[in-house]
Amino acid sequence: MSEPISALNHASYDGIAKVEESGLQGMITVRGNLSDKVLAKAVKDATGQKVPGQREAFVEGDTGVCWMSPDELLVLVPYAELNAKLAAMTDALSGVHALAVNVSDARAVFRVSGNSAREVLAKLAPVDLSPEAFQPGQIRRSRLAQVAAAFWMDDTDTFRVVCFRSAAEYVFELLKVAAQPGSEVGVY
Amino acid sequence: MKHYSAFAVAREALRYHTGWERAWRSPEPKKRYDVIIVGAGGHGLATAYYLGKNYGIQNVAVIEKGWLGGGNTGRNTTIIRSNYLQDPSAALYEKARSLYEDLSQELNYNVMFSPRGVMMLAQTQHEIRGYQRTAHANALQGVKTEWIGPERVKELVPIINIDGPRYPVLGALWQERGGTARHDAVAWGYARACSAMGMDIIQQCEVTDVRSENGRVVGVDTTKGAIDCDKLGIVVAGHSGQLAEMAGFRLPLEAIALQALVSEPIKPCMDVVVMANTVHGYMSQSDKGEMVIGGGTDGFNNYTQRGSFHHIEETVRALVETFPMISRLKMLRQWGGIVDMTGDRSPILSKTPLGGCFINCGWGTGGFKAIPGSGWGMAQLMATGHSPLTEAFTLDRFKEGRFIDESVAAGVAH
Amino acid sequence: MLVLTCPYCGVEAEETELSAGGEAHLKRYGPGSSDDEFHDYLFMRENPKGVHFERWRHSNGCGKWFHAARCTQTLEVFGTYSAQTTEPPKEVKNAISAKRPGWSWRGHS
Amino acid sequence: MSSRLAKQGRLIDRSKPVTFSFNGNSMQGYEGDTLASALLANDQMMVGRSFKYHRPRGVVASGAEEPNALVGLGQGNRFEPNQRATTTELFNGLTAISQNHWPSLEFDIGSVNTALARFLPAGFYYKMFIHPKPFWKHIYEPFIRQSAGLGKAPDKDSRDADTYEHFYSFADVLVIGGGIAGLQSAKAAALSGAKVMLIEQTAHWGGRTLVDGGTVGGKPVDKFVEQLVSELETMDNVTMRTRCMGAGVYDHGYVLGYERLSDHRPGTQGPRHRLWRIRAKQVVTATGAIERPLSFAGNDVPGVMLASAMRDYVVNWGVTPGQRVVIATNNDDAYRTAIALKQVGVNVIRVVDTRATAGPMAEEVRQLGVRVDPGKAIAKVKGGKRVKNVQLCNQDGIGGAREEIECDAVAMSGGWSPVVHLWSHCGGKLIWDDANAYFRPDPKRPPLGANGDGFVVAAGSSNGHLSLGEVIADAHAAGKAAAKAAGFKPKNTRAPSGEAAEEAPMEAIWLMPANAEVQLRMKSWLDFQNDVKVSDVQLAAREGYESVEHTKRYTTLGMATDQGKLSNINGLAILADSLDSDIPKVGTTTFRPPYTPISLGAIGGEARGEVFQPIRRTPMHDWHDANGADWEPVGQWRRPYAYVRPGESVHDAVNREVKNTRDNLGILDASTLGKLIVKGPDAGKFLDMLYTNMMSTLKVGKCRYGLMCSENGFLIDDGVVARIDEDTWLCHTTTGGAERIHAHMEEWLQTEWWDWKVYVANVTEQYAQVAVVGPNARKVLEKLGGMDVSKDALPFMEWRDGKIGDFDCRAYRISFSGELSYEIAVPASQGQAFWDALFAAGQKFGVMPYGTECLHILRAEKGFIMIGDETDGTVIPQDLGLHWALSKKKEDYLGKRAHSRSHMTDPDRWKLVGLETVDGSVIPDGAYAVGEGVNANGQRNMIGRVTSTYFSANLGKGIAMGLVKNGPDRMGEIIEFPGTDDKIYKVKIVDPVFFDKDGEKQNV
Repeated sequence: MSEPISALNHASYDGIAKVEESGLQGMITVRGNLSDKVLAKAVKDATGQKVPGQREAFVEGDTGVCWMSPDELLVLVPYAELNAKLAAMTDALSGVHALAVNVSDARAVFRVSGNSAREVLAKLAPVDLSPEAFQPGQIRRSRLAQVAAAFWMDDTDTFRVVCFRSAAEYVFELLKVAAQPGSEVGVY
Repeated sequence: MKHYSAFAVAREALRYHTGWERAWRSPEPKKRYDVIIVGAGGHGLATAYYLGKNYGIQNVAVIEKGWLGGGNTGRNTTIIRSNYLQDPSAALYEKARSLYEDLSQELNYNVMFSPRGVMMLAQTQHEIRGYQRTAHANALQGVKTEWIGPERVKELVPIINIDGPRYPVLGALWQERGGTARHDAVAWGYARACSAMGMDIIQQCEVTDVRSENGRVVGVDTTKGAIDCDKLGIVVAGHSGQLAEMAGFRLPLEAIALQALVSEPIKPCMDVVVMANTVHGYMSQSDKGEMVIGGGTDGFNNYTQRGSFHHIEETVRALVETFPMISRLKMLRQWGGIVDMTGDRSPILSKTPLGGCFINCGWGTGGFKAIPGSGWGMAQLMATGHSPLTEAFTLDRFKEGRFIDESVAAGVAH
Repeated sequence: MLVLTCPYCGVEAEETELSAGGEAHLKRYGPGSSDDEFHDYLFMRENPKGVHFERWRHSNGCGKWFHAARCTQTLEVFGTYSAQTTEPPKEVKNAISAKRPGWSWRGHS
Repeated sequence: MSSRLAKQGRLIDRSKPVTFSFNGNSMQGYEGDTLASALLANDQMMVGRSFKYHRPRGVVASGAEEPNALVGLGQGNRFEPNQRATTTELFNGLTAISQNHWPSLEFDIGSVNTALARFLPAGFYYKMFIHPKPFWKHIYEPFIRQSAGLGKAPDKDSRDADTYEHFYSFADVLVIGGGIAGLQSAKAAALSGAKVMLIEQTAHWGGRTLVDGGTVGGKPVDKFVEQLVSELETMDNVTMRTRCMGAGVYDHGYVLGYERLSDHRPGTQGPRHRLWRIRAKQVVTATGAIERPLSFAGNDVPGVMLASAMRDYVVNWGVTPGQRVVIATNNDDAYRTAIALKQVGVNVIRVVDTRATAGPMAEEVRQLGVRVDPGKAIAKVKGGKRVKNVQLCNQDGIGGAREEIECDAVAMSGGWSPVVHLWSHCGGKLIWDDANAYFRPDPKRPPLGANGDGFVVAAGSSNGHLSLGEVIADAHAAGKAAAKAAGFKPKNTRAPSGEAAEEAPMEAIWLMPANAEVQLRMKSWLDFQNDVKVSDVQLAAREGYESVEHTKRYTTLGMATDQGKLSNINGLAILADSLDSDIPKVGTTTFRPPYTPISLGAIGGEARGEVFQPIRRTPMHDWHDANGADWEPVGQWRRPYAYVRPGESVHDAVNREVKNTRDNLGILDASTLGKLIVKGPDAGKFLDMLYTNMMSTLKVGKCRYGLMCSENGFLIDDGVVARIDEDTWLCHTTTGGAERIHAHMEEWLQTEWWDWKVYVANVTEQYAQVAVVGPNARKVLEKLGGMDVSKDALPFMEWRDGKIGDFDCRAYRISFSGELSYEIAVPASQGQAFWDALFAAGQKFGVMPYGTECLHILRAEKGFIMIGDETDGTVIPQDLGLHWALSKKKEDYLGKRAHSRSHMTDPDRWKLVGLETVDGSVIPDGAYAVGEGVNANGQRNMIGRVTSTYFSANLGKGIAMGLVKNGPDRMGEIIEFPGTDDKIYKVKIVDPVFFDKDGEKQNV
C-alpha cells in the first residue's frame, strides 16, 4: 500500500492566527439510535468515550466522538487504527439497525490556533463564538463562508475544523484571508 | 388630452407651467362598467388600454387598492428582452418588446425605451449549449438574437472581466434590441391614455368581494361601494390568491420576495444590460447613472416586501467578480417586491372557473418586460374569448402536466 | 434574515444555515389518485397572508428537516417542531392562538 | 469667504498639518479635519455641480446628510466616486476631484442647463423627445444616456487595491449612535448585565451635544461625556466601535454595521471595510436628528448652509464658512449658531426669524449686538458661485418690499427631523408631531422581531426629544427598556438631569416667504443634488402625481445619494399643501437600507478571486492541471474537458482521446460521481420508491443502471446502483447530483417515510474513482496485479472488493462507453498514487487520460443518454425510449403518477432518435427541426431538436441525438435543421446506437 496523503498535506499559514491542515485523521460516521446500549458500547470500545449529548464533542488528540445530529456521530480514531476500529464497530453493530462508514478520506481537518482564533472563525461562520457562548467540549456544524463545516475547540485558543476534502483548498484560502495580518477585530 | 411635445413644454415654460392638466382624471366609480380590471399596475392598465384601442371597449374601470404603478411595476430592474426559449414565451415577450419599440409615440408619453442590447453570459459549457439552443429557437420564432464570442462581449462591455479565475466568460446570447425602459412611465403613460379614452382609473379603492350569479361574475364590492360589470380581469401580482378566493377559485401560486439594489450614480460606463446567470446577478446602468442590480429570489413565503440580506450579498459578490471596477462603488438603496411564483415559473393568463372572470398573474420575477404583450393578449382573450398569445398560459396546464419551463436552457425568468 | 431554532440540534440557526422547503403537512397522492388530487398535491399551496406551516432543512448544520409555524406578514415565528408529524403539535397551535385569536387551518385552531 | 479661525476647533490638532489636493491644487489642513472643513478653511466654497442643471454647489451640511459636497477620492485602484467630503477624514496625500462638470468645476458647459431650467421642469423628459421616432433612437436617447451620472466612473480595468471582510457578532442590546443618547442608553442597558454593543459612524463619541453645550448632573456636558465613555470602556460586557455605521436593520434583529477601518489611513495592513452582521435581541436607535433647510429662492447658492453645520465648522474644526453671515430660522436652535459665530468674532449681520415674536434666545443674541428681525424671511439669495447678498422680506407675503444686505454666508434652520431610518427599515411606523413638525417613531408600532414583539427602541433626539434634559432621560429609559426586553433586569437607576438653554416653540414654515410668487418658487430648492424645487413638486401635484411615491418618482425628489435626508420632509409639506391635505395623510416614502451608501466591496466581503466561490478538487486535480487539462466547471467541481498537448487545439485533443480510448486505453477521473450508501431493513423498499426500476431484487455483488424522476415525473438523475450486502446498497449519482440526491433521499426519509428503517451516508469524497476504459483495460489491471478481473471472475455489471497492485479497492465492471471498462474506487488519500501507478503501467498499452468531452462522445456513439443533455427538466423517461427502466411490477414510485397525466401520455411528444447529416457534417448544438408553416403566433412550426451533437473521430462524421415528433416511427426520413449560420442542415433520422450495435466490444 502506498503512503496515504491528506488533502493539503500539512499546509500551514501564520497570520493573526495559525492555520494548519492537520493531516490524516481516522473518522467514522455512525448513524443509529444514540440511546442504544449496543451502540454506546461500540463507541466506548472505539474511543473510550460515552455517547455525547446534543452538540457535545469529547475529543482528546486524535481520538474521540462528536454529536452530529440526533442519529449521527462522528467517531475519531487514529488514522492507522481506522480499519481495525471500523471492523470492530461494524461487528458490534451487526445486530442493530445502524450504519458505520469510513469517511476519513472524505474530509479535511484544520487547526486554527492563537489569540485571535475565535475572531478568524467568526468572520466566516454565522455563529456566536464569544467565550460565553462557545467553549471546548461543544461542537457546531455550520458553514464557513460558502461551504459546510464543523468545528470544536481543543482548548481556549484552538479550533479544529472539519470540512469536505474537495473544499479543503477553498477553506484554507478562506482561513488565510480571515487571518491576514492587521485584521484583528479586538473583541474576543 | 393635451398633446405632449417639446413645443408644448416650451409654451408652458413661458407661463411657468401653470397650464398643464392632470395626466389622468380622478373620478368616483360609476354604478356599472362593461369591464372592470382589478389592479392598476402595468399589466392591468395595458389590458384596459388595448381593450379600448383594439376592441372599442371603453366603458372600463381600473380599480387600484393603492396608487397606480405602485406594485412591482415600480420596483423592478426595468429589463426588456424576448430571448426566451419556449414558443409561447417567445411569442408573448417578443410581442411586448415590439410594442415597446413604438410605445412612446403610441401613448404620446416618453417611456424612454432604450434598446441598448441585452447580453446573457455563458460561463459554463452547459450554458453555451443552452444559449445556442435559444439562439436557434429564437431564429425560428422571429426573435432576433445571436451567439457572440468573448471578444465581442468585451468590446460591448469594456468593464467586464472575461477571464476571472472562477468562471471565465465563454460567450453570450446577445439581443441587440433588448434593453430597458422607465418603469414608472410605462404605467403613467398607459394610465394617461386610458383616462383620455374615458376609462376610469379609481385609486385608493380596495375590492372586498367578487359578486357572481349562476356561475358568472356580475360585479365587485369595493371600499367605494358596489360596482357592476360584465367581465372582470384580476391583475394583482402579489395578491392574486386573495382575489381568486373572493371569486371562488384557487391559484397554484406562492408569494416570495425578490430584491434589487442600485449603486450611487456614476458617469456612463456600461452601455448594455448584462445578465450572468451562473453566478446569479444582472446589472445595467440607468439613465441617472446608477448601476441597477438584481439577483435571485428568497426562498420562503413572504408578504413583507423585505428580503434577506444574504441574497443581496450573493448578487453583489457575483457582480464585483464579473465587473471588478464596481468594488469601490457604493450601494445606495436596496428594496424588495413580492412576486407570485407558479409551478413552472411562467405566468398564468387565463379564463377561470368563474364565467366572465379572467386572471393574469404568476409573472414571477419577469413581468415588467411583458406588459404591452400581456395587455394585448389579455384584451384579446377578454374581448373575444381566445388569444393565441395567451392560449398556452392557461390555468389548467398544471393538471395536464403541460409546463412552460424556461429554466431548461440555463435561462432565467428575470 | 430569519432565525429559526432547529428542534433537532437546538441551534438558533440563521437563514444562511437553512434551506426553505415550502409548505408543510402535504398529503402525498400517488398512483390511483384523481387528477385534481394530484394537481393540488403538487401545485396548490395555501400561500396564506398570515400563519404558515412550512418545512426547513438545517442544511448547513445537522441536516435535519423540521417544521416551522411562521407569519408571512410579520415573519413572527410561533414555533418550530419535528418534521415527523402530520399536523402541528398542540403547544404550537396554542402559541398561535395566543397571538392570532380566531386562527384556524384545516380544522385546527 | 470661508477661512480658518485663529482659535476653536476641538477636533483638529494644529500641531499636525496635513497636505492634500483638490482638483490638482495643493491645500493644507490639520489632522482631525474632514475634507469639507479643510476645503472651507481654504475658501473652497464651490465644491461640485448639481445633477440636472449643473448649478454650483457648496458644502451645506457637516455630516452624513450632505447632498452637495461629493468628490472623487483617491486614484487608480483606490479611486472612489461620490464620497462625501463631510464624512471623509483628512489624511496626508489625500487627493480629491470635484464632480459632474466639463471641462472644469469653474467653467462647465453643462451649466447651460441652468439657463434652460425653466424649460426643464420636473418630468420634462416624459413629455419630450417623442417625435420623430428615429430621433429618439439615434439622437435623444444616446444623448440623455451620455449626460447621465454624477461621479466619475472608476477606470474600466481598475482592480480594488483593498480587501474586505465580514464579522458575525451577537449582542443582547445593540445601541446605534454614539452621541450622548447612545452613550447613556448603552450604560443603562449595560448596568443590567446585558451584553451591549455600541457603534458610532464618526470617529468621535459624544455627537453634537459637544457643540451645543449644556450641563448634565451639574457637569459641563463635555466632562460628562468623557466620563461616560471611560466608564463604558471599562465594562466587560460592552463593546464599542467608532467609524462603524448602523447601515440597516433587518428582520429578526439582524443589523449591518459598516466599519471603515482604513479609509482615513489608506494602504495600511488589513481590510479596508468590515461589514458586521450583528444579531441583536434588542436595538436602540440613538441616531440623532437632522436639521432641515428652509425653502427660499437661491437657497442652493454656495455659502448657504445649515445653521447647525455652520456652528459645527466653527466649534469642531475652527473654520468659519463666512465673514458676514445672515441667519434665517423658524426656531430657537439657530441662535446657537449666532452665538458661536459671535464668540469667534464673525460678523453676524442679521437673524431673520419667521416667528412673529422671537424666543428667549433671541434676547441673548441681541445682547451680543446682533439685530434680530421677527416675522421676516429671506426672499432671495443672490450670487452664482458664492453668496453675494440676500434680499429680506416679510414672511407672510409674496416676497415684495425687499431689503438687500451684503453678506457671504447664510445659515438656515427649518427645524429638526429625527433620524428615523433605522427604526423604519424593518417596518417601524411613524407618527406626526404637530408641535415640532416632524415624524417620530410611534412606540406602539415598532418593528417586530422573531417572537412577534418589538425589537427596536428609539432614544433621544431620534425619538423626537430635542432638549438635553429630555434626551438624557429618554435615552436612559430606552437603554433600560431594551435590556428588559432582552431578558435582563435593569438596575433601578435614574437618569442624570441635563440642562440647556430654554427654547421657545418652533414654527412650521415650508416656504419662505409664505406666499412666494412662482419666480421665487422656481428658485427654491428642495433637493439640492437632484435639482428639485418647490415649483416641481407643485407641478407634480397639479398633474395628478398625487401619491407621495408618484411625486418622488416624477420629480426625483429624495432619490439622490442622500436619499432625501434634507429634502423629504420639506417636499412632503409642499405636496400636502398643494393637495390641500395634511402631511401625515400624505405619508412618507419607504425608508430602505442602507442609511448612507456602503461599498459593494464590503458587501461582497472576502469572496473575491480565488475564494469567490469554492472550487472543489478531486485528489488528482493537481495532476490534471499539470498535464494540460482544459477545465470545465461542473457545479462547483472542475473536470478536465480534455488534456491538451503542446501544439494541439482542444478539438484535436478530444479527437485523439476518443480514438485512443477505443483503440488502446483511456483513463478518466470519475471521482466526482456521487456515491451514497443506503442501508437498513427497508433500504430495498426505499430504493424501489426512488428509482423507476426495481432495486430490491438486485443480487449482492451485482450492479444495475437506474433512473430517478421527480414527483412531477421528470428525469432528475441516473447512475449505477451496486448491492453491497443484504441490507446495503451503493448508489452512484451524476457529478452534480451527489448533494442534491443525498438531500432528496433524506427529505423523503425524514418527511414522508420516517418510520422506514433506512440510513443514508454520502461517501462521495471518500473515494478516488478511476474509469479504466478500452481494449487494453483488462491488461493494465492485470499488469498491476491483484484481484482477478477476468470475464468470468468479474462479469459485466458486477463488482468485487479486493486489491489491485498495492491498493485496496472496489472494482466495478461497468461501461459508459461500450468498451471493456472498469471503474476502480480507492481511498481518496491514495487516489493520486493509484492514478500514477495506472499511468505508469499503462504506458506499454497506450494509456492516455481523457476528459469529459471524450466521455460524452463515447457515450453518444453508443446512444447512451446523458442527464443534462438529453434531459433538461422537461423530459420524461418515455421520451427517451427508456420504458424498459420503468418497472411495471411496482405499484408506486416517485414520478409514476405524474406520467399518467394527459400531456405526458400524448403520442405527439418528441422522442429520442439518432440523427446524422446527409453530408457527414456536425449539426450545430441546440438546432431545431422545422416542419411545415407557422403557428398562430407566426412562429415556424418546430418538430424536434438536437440534444447532443458531436464529431465522432471513430466514425469520421457528425453524429447526434435528438428529440423528434414521432421520431422512432420515422427512421430514414430526412428532416431539416436551420442553423444560425444561415445553413439548412439536412438530417436523417437513424437509430441512436452508432457504434458497435451488438455490444461486442464490452462483452470480452
